[in-house]
Order: sequence, then structure tokens, then C-alpha cells
Amino acid sequence: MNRNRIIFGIGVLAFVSVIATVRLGGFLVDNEYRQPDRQVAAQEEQGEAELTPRQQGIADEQAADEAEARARPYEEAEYRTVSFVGSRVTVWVLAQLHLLFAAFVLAVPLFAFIIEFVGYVKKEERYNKLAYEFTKLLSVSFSMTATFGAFLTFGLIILYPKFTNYLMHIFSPTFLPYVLLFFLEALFLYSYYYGWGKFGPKMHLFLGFMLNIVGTAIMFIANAWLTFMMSPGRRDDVDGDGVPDFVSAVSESGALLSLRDAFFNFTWMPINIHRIIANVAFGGSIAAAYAAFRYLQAKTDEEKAHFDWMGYVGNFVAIIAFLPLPFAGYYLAAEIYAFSQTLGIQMMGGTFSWLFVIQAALIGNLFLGANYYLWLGMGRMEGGVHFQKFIKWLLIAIALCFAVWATPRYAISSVSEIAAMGGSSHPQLSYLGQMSAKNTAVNILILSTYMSFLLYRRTGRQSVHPHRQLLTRAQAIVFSSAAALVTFYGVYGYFVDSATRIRFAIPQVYSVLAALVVITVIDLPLYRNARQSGETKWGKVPAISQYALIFIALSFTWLMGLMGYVRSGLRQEWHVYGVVLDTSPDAYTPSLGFATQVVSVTVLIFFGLIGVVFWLSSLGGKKDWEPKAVADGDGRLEGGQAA
Amino acid sequence: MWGLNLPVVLALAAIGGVLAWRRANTLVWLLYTGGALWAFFRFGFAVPIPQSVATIYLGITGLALVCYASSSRERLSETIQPIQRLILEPRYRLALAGLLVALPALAAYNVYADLTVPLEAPGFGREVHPPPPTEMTVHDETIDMATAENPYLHYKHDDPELYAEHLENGRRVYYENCFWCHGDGMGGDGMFAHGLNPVPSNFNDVGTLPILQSSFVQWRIAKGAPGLPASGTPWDSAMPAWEKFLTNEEMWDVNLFIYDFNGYEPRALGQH
Amino acid sequence: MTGHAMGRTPAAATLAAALLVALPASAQVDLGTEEQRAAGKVVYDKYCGQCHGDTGDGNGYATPRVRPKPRDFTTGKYKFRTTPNGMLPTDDDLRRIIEIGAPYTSMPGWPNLTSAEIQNVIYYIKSFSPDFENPDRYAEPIEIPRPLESTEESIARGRVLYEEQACGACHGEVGRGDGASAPTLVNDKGDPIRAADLTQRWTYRGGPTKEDIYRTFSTGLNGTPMPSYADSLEVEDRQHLVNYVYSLGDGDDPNYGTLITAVYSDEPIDLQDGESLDALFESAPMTRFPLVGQITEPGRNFFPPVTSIEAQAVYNRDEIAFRVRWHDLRADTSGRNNPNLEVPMWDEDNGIGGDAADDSGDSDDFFGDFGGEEVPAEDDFFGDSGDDFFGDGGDDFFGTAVAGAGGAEFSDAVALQFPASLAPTESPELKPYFLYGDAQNPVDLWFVNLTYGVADTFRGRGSDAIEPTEADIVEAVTSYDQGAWTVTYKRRRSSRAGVSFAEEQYTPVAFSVWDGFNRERGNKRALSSWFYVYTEPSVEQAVAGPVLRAALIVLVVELLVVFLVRRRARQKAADEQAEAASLTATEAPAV
Amino acid sequence: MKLSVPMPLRLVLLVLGTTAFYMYLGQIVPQREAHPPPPVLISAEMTTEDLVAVGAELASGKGQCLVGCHTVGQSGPLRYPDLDGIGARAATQIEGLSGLEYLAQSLYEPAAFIVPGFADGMQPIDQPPISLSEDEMKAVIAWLQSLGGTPTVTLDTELGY
Repeated sequence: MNRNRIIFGIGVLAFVSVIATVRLGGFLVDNEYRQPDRQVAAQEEQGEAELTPRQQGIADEQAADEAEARARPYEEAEYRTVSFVGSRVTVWVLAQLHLLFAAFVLAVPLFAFIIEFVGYVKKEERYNKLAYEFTKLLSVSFSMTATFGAFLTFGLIILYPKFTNYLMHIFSPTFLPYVLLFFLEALFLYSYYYGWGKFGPKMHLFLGFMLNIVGTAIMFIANAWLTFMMSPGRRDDVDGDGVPDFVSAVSESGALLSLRDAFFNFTWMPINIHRIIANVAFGGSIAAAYAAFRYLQAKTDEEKAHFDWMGYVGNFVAIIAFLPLPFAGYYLAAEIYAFSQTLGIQMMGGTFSWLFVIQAALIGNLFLGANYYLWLGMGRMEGGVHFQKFIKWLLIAIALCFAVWATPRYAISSVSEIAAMGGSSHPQLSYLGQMSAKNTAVNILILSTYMSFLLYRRTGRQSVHPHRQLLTRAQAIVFSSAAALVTFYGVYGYFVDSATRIRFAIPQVYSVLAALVVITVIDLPLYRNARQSGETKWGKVPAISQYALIFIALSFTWLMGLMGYVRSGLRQEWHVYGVVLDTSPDAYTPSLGFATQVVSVTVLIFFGLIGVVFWLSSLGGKKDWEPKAVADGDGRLEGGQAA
Repeated sequence: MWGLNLPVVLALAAIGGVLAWRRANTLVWLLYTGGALWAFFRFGFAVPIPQSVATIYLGITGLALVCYASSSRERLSETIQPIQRLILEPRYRLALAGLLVALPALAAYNVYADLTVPLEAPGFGREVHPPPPTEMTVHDETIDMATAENPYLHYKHDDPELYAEHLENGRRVYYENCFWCHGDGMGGDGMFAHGLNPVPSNFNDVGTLPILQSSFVQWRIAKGAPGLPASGTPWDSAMPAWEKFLTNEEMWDVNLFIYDFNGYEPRALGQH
Repeated sequence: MTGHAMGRTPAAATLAAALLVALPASAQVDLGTEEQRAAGKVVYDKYCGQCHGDTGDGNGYATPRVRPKPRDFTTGKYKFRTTPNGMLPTDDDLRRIIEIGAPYTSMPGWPNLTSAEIQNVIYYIKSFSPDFENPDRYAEPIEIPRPLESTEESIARGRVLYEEQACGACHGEVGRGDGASAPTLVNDKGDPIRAADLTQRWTYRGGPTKEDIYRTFSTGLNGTPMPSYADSLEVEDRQHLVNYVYSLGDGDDPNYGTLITAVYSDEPIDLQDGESLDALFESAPMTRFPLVGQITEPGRNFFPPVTSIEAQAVYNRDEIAFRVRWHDLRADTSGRNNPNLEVPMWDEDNGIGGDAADDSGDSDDFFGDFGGEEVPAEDDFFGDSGDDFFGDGGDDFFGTAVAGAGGAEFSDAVALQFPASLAPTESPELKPYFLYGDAQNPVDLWFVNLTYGVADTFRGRGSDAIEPTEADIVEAVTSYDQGAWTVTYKRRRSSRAGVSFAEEQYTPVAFSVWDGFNRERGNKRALSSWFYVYTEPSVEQAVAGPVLRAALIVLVVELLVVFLVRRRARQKAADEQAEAASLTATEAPAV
Repeated sequence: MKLSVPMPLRLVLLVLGTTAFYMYLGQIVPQREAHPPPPVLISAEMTTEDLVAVGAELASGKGQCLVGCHTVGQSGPLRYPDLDGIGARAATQIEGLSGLEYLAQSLYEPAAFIVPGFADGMQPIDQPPISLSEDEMKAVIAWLQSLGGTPTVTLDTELGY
């Protein structure tokens, strides 16, 4: 793309927006803030005698209006509304955008810090460079986050004044620390970014560490506000009988009883954990998408190699964070269930049960995409053919688990299908719709994805460890016994009562986690200093793999949007569940179809904006502008290529 | 066997065997896998699976096959080359022409079949287990849905004799009132079940009783269809509000009995 | 489901039975071992005792509310056998019924039981009756020959036999179970029973195949008025008779539908002109809908004799007409009936209210709505005497009907039910409660009391809130012909007070049928859940357009692919040539 | 050969296509908007006592009686009559009208009789913006009757409007 054209375009855009703002302002003033007295005065100048009866009537009406306006007492509005989109959608989209950017801003420092740390330990410069590359995305995103945060705040104050006021009643003491932390976040972020290479490595790492601490603290505070809306109370064993009781943070009329209970409420910690993990996965995938974007733009082999590697690392981070995410999700769901059976059933069996089928499709796509990327990556190594034969089986396992996970508990069926099945569930498929089957499926999915990664890791490498055969066998045994254990518990779950079956999820999870850890522990020495049977050719990967990265980032973003809908929609017509009722016309829970439309629009806006972020970040890598006479030849060449 | 339509499954497996024996190429395998799974989802089950689920499965199958074919350069070329040869080489001209005619014909037939399916009453998705209220009042007794358990369940360990008595009473209640719809064996297939829509609950089903707390079951027994929230589209269900006919004890007893008969335990409190 | 899924299996089962029979089935006493009977008892207690009684006397918890009554195993009398009249059944006979059940009774099939379990249960069942210890009561099973081909002659011969043997006296002239003596039939325990409706083969208790029918002719149904014709008819005659009876039926399967398709006609709909009306309905597809007992609201009906109703509809520019048809063993056209007649508790239960009768003193619960009607004050009518209860005919509330003395207290009736207004388009699943509607969503009933044969309209807002309305003018004509009621309704298509029938619209419809002979009235009725009427568009829609479009799109895509692949190949070839040319060009000087 | 799609366009297509696909998934599953339950449900089997409770709720909520217009048990400069004791007073306000009839009239036709000392200006409650249904009206009447009197209205009472 020609830079001159872009600058011209921006100029035009800026001009148009200035004109538009002026016009809009004029329009508002004309319509909204008319000054009746001045007009009346103007008429008075004309003299009363000259007024026709019609003019007299108009004047009287205006006088009456004015008198009424003066007499009208000030009333506090409960709700205001935006025409066309409506209050809910406005706040929804703003909150979601704020959240997406915030997630990105919180996550990138996390793994930038880790990568920098790895580079510091390994003394490898390329890690340092990579971390810097990630950090470059931050500053623009940080401004975006703040902008949307401000939008969201205004949106809430304008559209939901009464409710916002209520939240302030509860949480006002937390606002000051929040702002303070935000200030610190900005401080650390900019010093971390601009101080790259200016501070000593230890000092710089400290800055990165503080940045993460502060960022996480900010999120924890904000999470308290929103989780309070879901579960306004804390779990505590008040009467000392060993069974935790529910301690409400507010009185029945909504007055605050204890800020501590409101803050450390039921779903606060699960949401915190779920969000940290999801943020890392999301941030990784967006960073990988950035790398893919740059890879596709890249002209030189060197650039290609760099961005290929960056995309790989970003995706690696995303997938590693993604693996435990389902468990965090279960923890959150379990807490919601424990808080209220009604909310729980609402979520899993009620209005939202279909949402989880869509979620299954998204997560299945994510797993499939991640594996696909790894398999394509095997083409980077020479001698990768050896492992190709496993791909078929991995794929079968993944597709099977995907299918099990996407099996709805109650399928959409026509009347004749219901008649044929003799009920709303199919005699065989109903087994697959069960928690047992789904837990098993997700565990096997995780194992398979890890297996793909292992295969990828050893493509083109040969271990030189003295006990390599033994160790490889040990890995195989650990892997297959974990898979067997998970499957065993999954099947056995159908033969025991529910209380026991629910407990089966725990050994399943632990066996998978243990297997991952053990296999990794074995794998590290096994492939230390491994003999390379061929070179890893970074940058020599089919372009479609880069599109797969972008697809993964898209799916992640969309998934986050969808989960935002369910988390917020669960409350149904409540602002604060069970305490403050939403009485606005938007109080209903929109249908899934509508929600997915809003989510899609949000995702598109986000990707539009993130595209700008990418573009701005990529400017840093470009040559500086030079006087035209010199640049002419280059420019033409570039133009030719682009065409 | 296992609810499968054995002849179809065996025939599909046999075709696969032949392909393996003839060492078919990647493209043929891909086509076979797609086709065989389509046929399996469509005809492979003794009780056909719903169209919607089959579509989900086929979508996943298609995605997986595309991933497989394109996940390495070799496989991609193995997949594409035969197609290229079919299009380019003169000796396949007849086959190509045949394909050019056959595919549109297939599409046309598909559309035709879709358009001419016999009319059916519109079906509507329905929440099978809608969320219960937080509490309910039955015969002046208020039950907290989150914490209530069957008051007689604990007799199972504490007092087996009393437990048996309650079970026997539950059995009486069930066979005086419930089996017309829910069936003698509780399969949701009683003598009136065929006339009802939605069909009565199948208590043998692993996805019904075991995933519900006994308070939920009690809610359904006591309040019946009229007590369903709007999201449960109550007005087709024939489940009576049994509080009109039965005492609290009778309802808890029959609640106890249907769990016991099927060998299930109610979902424990506070677990998901 | 159980009802019609059975259609196919019995044929196989009977064939198997027939094959086994061909072996010399040694008619010796085989009562199983102690362990087998004990194992059988476990199964029996879990699955069978609630109906057949824990002591096998046919008196379980469910017994008072089911009809036909569960078998009393202590009598040793079994209806469905391959052995001659009065003899004990073979184990295979028992096994067959346990496996597949008896359709349209409360005896289901037990496919979940293993073969061994069934055998054990059979041993246990046999232990209830001393007859099974008596070798004299055993007999060789009869031989069931291959059925004759259903030729016209054979059917005609069968028809003659049907008349000669006076089958019509019970089963009715054309087999609709409406014979003159049908209302009086009782079994040997005095329980009223019904003659089979031969036109609805899927309801045959013994099975719908020709072999089943032959077996019933040849062995009779012990304990019922159905005799064995083994002595009075030759084998071949019985086979002709089988063919005739078989020809009466509509099919092995009821083929229940979910939709009435109302077809368009230009003709005027004139209810008084029977012939043109019949001609109109000729073109309309007929759908059969299942009916079940109303057991949700008080006034429950546990054994409705009418199990299905057929319906069709036609419409023209202004009017729509519905025709419904069902079988009833007798036209009860003398009593009263309407949808909001009260049904006292004792009448719905037919005896199970026994223990409730004891505490009828506290009237808040069960007996609140008894009104002035008398409760039969029999202390012990729940127990064994439950049988006498119907048999003696002495009781006022059932006896008159059983005696068949002309007029019943209640008349036959039928009603179509529509929602009073269509569901809003954004939530089409919303329908009124199918039991007479609810407070928010009322229904309209097009009710015909067959005593008068005119349609009355009611608006229902729940079972206890049904009021007659004048708003909609619905006309009806009725006729009763050899056991079949036909009612034809007509109304203007558009209505301000009720639902309008626009083209291409799905309108919910439900049916209720009252059989006066069974003392049905008010909420005690046979009903259906919601089904739909689809008013087919008056102009037929073409399918050619979309079909051609699909084909064209696919063809274009195909051609595009072929074109692109070929182009690319050509270009590649050209590039290679050029490259080769340039290669040779550069190499040439070297050479 | 130069038929290939440029990269930015491919990206845009990928983004749009993926989003559209997920959106499509959202469209094909069953759709249901979960509306909050109507705040006050009046059902046929409600007793008069129930009606009073519902009426009280309506009075301060949807009915808007107590939102700046009427008061219960207050004195001083009032905008409209205080409602305390209205259940007892109602019967004696207009000759020929029973308490029930008087209350119904004041709700359906407020302008028909203005309590001396107060200004006209009350809206007919059965019309927008308040638009109480007939049953809700009966609940409000039951509540009014309960203020100082015994409610007699039931859902079957004919109000005559």
C-alpha cells in the first residue's frame, strides 16, 4: 500500500470528521437547547398589536411550554436510551470491546515478560527481540483500552444512571485504588516499552514484573464489580457446621452490608482465574495473528523466518494456556451452580444450553486449528515424513472428541423424528450428550493436542540420550495409561450414581495434567542437544498455516464474545442477581441468534481496530520517509508489486 | 446390536476393506470416508439420528477431511492430482462429462427431495429441563429447591424397613397414577405415551433422573405442566400437577420409587 | 410407540412359534427348579406384580384402573394360546406375550428382559395355578398352516362364513366391533369386555397377522365369549375366514399423522347435500390421530374405548369444512353431554376411590366437587369384590350401561378444539394448554352432542372455566353408520371471534371424543394433544424453479473449476516451453 | 496465472467468512428470548386477600398511584386526596353509589367526581400510559377497600366499565 495515499486518506477522513462534528454540534444545539425566552423577546420587539391571531396562539403556546418547563421539577432518570441500537447493545458492544483490548493489554506483558526472562536465562538475543516485538503492540492497544473504558463508563452513566449510581454506592471505595493502579499501569507500561535496552536487564525485568502485578490487580478489582452483579454474596461457614453458607453482601432492599462480602463474592475468584488464563490464550493468539499478518506481508526470507517463529511462539503460548481453560471453566460453572441451582440449570439445561453447542463448535475448531497448524509446521523440518502417519489417528481422535462434545443433549428434531426416537433424546446419542462423555472428550482432546505438539517437537530431531528408547517407551506408557484412565472413568461413569460420577472428573483431570507434566519432564532431557537430522527452516511453511493462525485468533475472539454474553445473560432480568431488578424495556434476555449477531459485529469492529494496531506497529519496521526524488523508484517498484 | 443397523455398517466396512485391499489412493479414501460417514449417520442407526445432529457430525467430518488433505504438501498433491488428471487428460473426457452431468443432477435431486417431503406439523425446540423456581409451596409446605432432599432417602441406610415401606407406597402411587404415560418399565412408553407430545419422560434414560436433584423431580411431580415456566412451553405437556391428587408424602414416595426402580441416585446437592 | 411398533414383530414371532410347534412338543409338566422360580419371583415382583398382583390373582395396584383387567394367573385361563380351547398355553405362548405384550392394553412388551429371565418368570407364573401340575390340562399345540392367498373368491367365501357363523353379532356387520350384542359382552369373571374392532387390525390384542387371526379362530380366547371354531369350521374355511377378516382391516399400522392438510376447492360447501359433500372430501387426504384418556385433570378417564379418530378438511374461498370419523360400538343419542359436566371422583376411578370413600368425611380434597351425587357406599369394593362391582350390573352407575337398555345416561359427543387466537409470530410455539386452554390463552371448542347433531361453541379457559359462546357460527351434520360416527363441520374461514384459517397457515387443532356408553362426559373423555391443520395454498407451487437453479449453480461452479484448472495447466505448459526455449536459447551458444 | 486474490482481500474474506459462519451457527439453533415474568400475574384462583397484595404492589408500581399523586396516611399540603381510610369512606362519598362502585368510578372516570378541595387532573387508569387491565383494576380496588374497610371485590365482580 502506498504511504502517500494513506496519508491523503487520513487527511480526508480527519477533515470529514471535523466537519461532521461541527455539523452535529450545531444540530444538537439547534434542536435541544432552544431558548424560548429569546424568541419571545424577539416577538415582543415586533409589538403586540401586530400579532395575528395565529401568531398570538403560537406565542401563547410557547409561553405555556416555557412556564411548564420552568415549573417542572428535576427528576432523576432511571434509564435513558439510544435510538436504533438501544441501551443494552450499546453498553454490551462497548464493554466487550473494552474487555477484548484489556485482555490483550493484560496478557501480552505476561508472556512478553516470560519470553524476556527465558531470553535472559538462555542468554539468547532472539528471545529478547521477540519480547520487544510483542510489546510493540501494547501502547496503541493500551490507549484503545482506556478509550473504550471511558466510553463504557459514559455509556453506563448516561444509559443506566440509576443502576450505575447503585454500583457506586457499593463500590465507591474501590474506585480510587483502581485509578491509582491504572496510573501505575501506564507508568510501568511505558517505562517497560520505552525503556527497552535502556535499563539493565534485571531492572527491566522488574519493570515487566510490576507491570503484570499491577495489571492483574486492576483486573481483580474490575472483576469484583461484575461478579458482584452475578453473585452478590460470599461463601462462608457462618454457623460452623462445616457446610458453607451463603452470606449476602447486601440487604434485601439492596443496601450494602459488607464491602468485603461484595468484593470477595462467590464467583470472583473463579472469574479471576478463568480470565487470567483466557487472557493469555487470547493474547497469544492475537500476537500470533499479528505475526501471521506480518509474515504474509514479508518480502525477505529473513523477515519471513522471524515472523514465522513469532507466530509459532504466540500460538504455542495460546495453546498452552488454552489447555487448562476448560478446567477453569468447569470450576466457574461449579461455583455458579453452588451459588444457585436456578442459575446453574439456566446455564446448562435452560435457555443457554444451545449456546454450549456453539461453544463446542468453537472450541473444536480451535483444537482442530491448533493441531492443523502444528502438522503444517512439520513441513518446516526435513525428515518430517516419519510422523505423518500418526496424523491420521490424531485427527480421528480429535474429530471424534469434537463430535462428542458437539452432541446436543436434546437435539433439534422434527415431530416424526421424536416419534421415531420415542422421546426427545436418541437412545444411543443420549449417552454422548452426558457430562461423562463430554469430560472424557475434552480430556482426550487435550491429550491429542499435546501429542501433536510432541510429534512436532521431535520432527527432524534425534535424541542422543543414552536411554532414549526406554524413555520414549515410558512416555508412550504414561500417555496411553492417561488416555485409558480417562476413557475408563468416562465409561464407568454410566454405571455409578451421580455423586460418584461427578467426582470422576477430578481423577480424569489429574491424570491428564500428570501425564502432561511427566511427559514434559521426560521430554526435556530426552531432546536436550538432540541431533538435528535436518535444518528447521523457519519461514518455509505453507501460507495457509498463517491463515490458520488468524482463524484461531478469530475463533478465540468470537468465543470470548459469546462467553461474555452467557456470563451477562445468565442474570436474566436482574442487574444484580436477586437484588436489583432491571425494569428497562431491555430487561429481556435476547435470543442466541441476536446475541451472535452482536458478537459478530463486535468481533468485526475489534478486528478492524486491531488491524489498525497491527498496521501502526508494522510502521516501526519500515524505512524512514525520505525526500521524494530518492524514493520515487522504490515507490513505483512497490506499487508494481502490490498490483 | 448396539442400536446399529448392522447390514449398513457391515456393507460400509466391506467397501472399506475392498479399498484397503486395492490400495486406493488418498482421494478415493477421502471420498469414501466422507460418503461412508454420511451413509452411516443417515442409515447406520436402528433408530435414525435427528437430521440436525447428523448435520453437525457431517460438518465436523468435512472439516477434518479438509484438514487431513491439506495438512501436508504430499497429501494435498495426492488429493488434487487425480482431479487435475480427470480434468486435463483426454482419455477421461467421458468420465468428466459424466461427472459434469451427475453432480448437478444430484444437487437437483436433493433440492427436489427437500421440496417434496411430506408436510409435517411444525416442531419446536423445547427446554426439557427448564430452571426450577428457587422455592415452591406444596400443600402449605415450602420447599427450598436448592437444598431440599427427599426426606425419606436417608432411611435407606438408617432404617431399611421404613425405607421399604415408603418404596412400596411409592410403587402403589406409581402404578395407580403414572404408568399410563411413563410406562410399566418407566421407559416413557406407557399405553398413552403415543398420543402425547412432548412424549413422557423416560426414567431409564441416563440423562434424566441422575442429573436431577430430587427437589427438581418433586417440583415436576407436584406442579406438573401448569407449573412450568414459559420457557418450557408448558401447554403441550400432559403432566398433571399431582398436588391436586396426592399428598406430599405420596409424592416423595413415588419420587423415591422411580429412582430406586431404575437404580439411580438423585444428584447430590451443590454439585454440577 | 409400543402400540404400532409392534406391527412387524409378531409375524416373525408367530412363525417361529409355528416352527417350534411343528416339533413334537412333548406336553409334559415342566415347572422349573426352585431356583428358577425364585429368580422368576424377583423379576415378577419388580415388573409384573403391580398389575397382576403380588399373589398372581390379577389384583395389583393398577388393576382397578385398567381394562381389560390384568390376567388372573390363579385361574390358569389364558387368552392367547396355540393349544386347543380350554387347555393350558405352552411356554412359548406365554413367552410371546411377555416379549411383545398385548397392543392397546396395559400389558406392554418387555424387550429388556433376557430369555432366561422370561423363562424364570414363566415358571413362577405357572406356580400360581395348580392346573399346571395337572398333565391332563396340557395339549399339543395346533398346527397353523400357511395362510391362503387373499383371492377374491377366498374373501367372498370368508364373508359367507362370517355371516353364517354370526360373527357380526358381536363384531358388527362390517367388523367395527359394533354388533348388536357388543354392549353386553362380559368375560367369565363378569368384567365387561369389548369385541375387537376388526377394521383396526393394530388393536388386535393377539396380534395382527393372518397367523394370529387363524390361531384365535382355532383356539378361541379362554374366558371370553370368543369361541374356538376348530370344531365347527374346516381348516380351509378358517383360512378363508382369516382372509375375509384380514381384508376388513386398514393396515397393520395405524399410521398416525400429525397434520390435516386442508385442500382447496372451488365448489361451494353444502352440508345438506350429502353426495356433493362426500365428493368434496374424496380429494382431501385423511389423517388418523391417536386419542388417549384424559388423565391430567380431575374427571380422569383411564380406559377410553375410542383410540383414534380420522380427520380431513377442505376449504373454498369463504368457508372451511372438517370431517371427523371414529368407531363407536353403539350410537348413544339419548342422554346429555357437554364439556363442562362434572365427573365425580368415584366415577373416574371405577373403584379405586375405595379407600378414599372411607374418609369421604373430609371433603376438602377428593370429594369437594361431588355435589349431590351419591357415592356408592360399599365398604369393600376395592378388594376382591371389585369384580362383582361391574359384573352384577346392580350398581346404578355402570349397570344400566352394561345392560344395554336402550338409552344411556350420557350421549356420544365430539369436539374440535382450536386456540382462540393464533400464537404471536415471534413465539409460534405458544399454544393454549391443550386441556381446554388456560386463563391467558383460551381455546374454542366446536362441540357436537350427537343427541342433537348440531354444533355448539364453547370457549375454554381451563377445565373449570368453559362457557358456551355465540360468537362463531359453526354448522355440523352427523351420521352413524354401522359403528362409525361421521361428523362434518363447517364455518366461515375468517372470524373475528375465533381463529381464522388463512392460506398456508398452520393452525393447532385437538380432538375430544366422548363415548356415552362408557359414561364419558365433561372432562372424562378421549382426547388428543395439539396437532395441526395446514391450509394448503389454493394455487399449486412449482418445484421446477429451485431445482433448476440448484443444478445450474453446481454446473457453473464445475465449469469454472474445469476452466481454471485447464487454463492454469496451459499456462504452466507455456511457461515451461518458454523456459525450455530460453534455456535452449542460452545453452545454444554453448553447444 | 495472475488470478490469485491479493492478501489483504484474503484476510478480509477470512475474517468475514469466519464471523459469518459462527453467526450462522447462532441462527440455526432454537431461538428464544427470555422475557422477565410479567410483574404481577393475576390468576383466576386468586383470593381476595391475594388481590389486596397484588393491588398494593400495583399501586406503588405500574399503577403509579403512590408515585407523587396519592399518599396513604399523610396530612399536610397534599396534591391529591390521601387514601387512608378510603375503604370505609368510599360508600358515603356519592349518594347512590356503593363503595365498590364509587372506587370503580374514580378509577375509570376520575373526572366524574372531584373530592372537594382538590383539583381535577387524574388520568383514567384504564388508558395509556398506565393502562391497567380489568383484573388489575379489581386488584387495586381490593387494596383500596382494604384501607380502612373489608375488601369485597373478587375477580368475578362486574365493574360495569
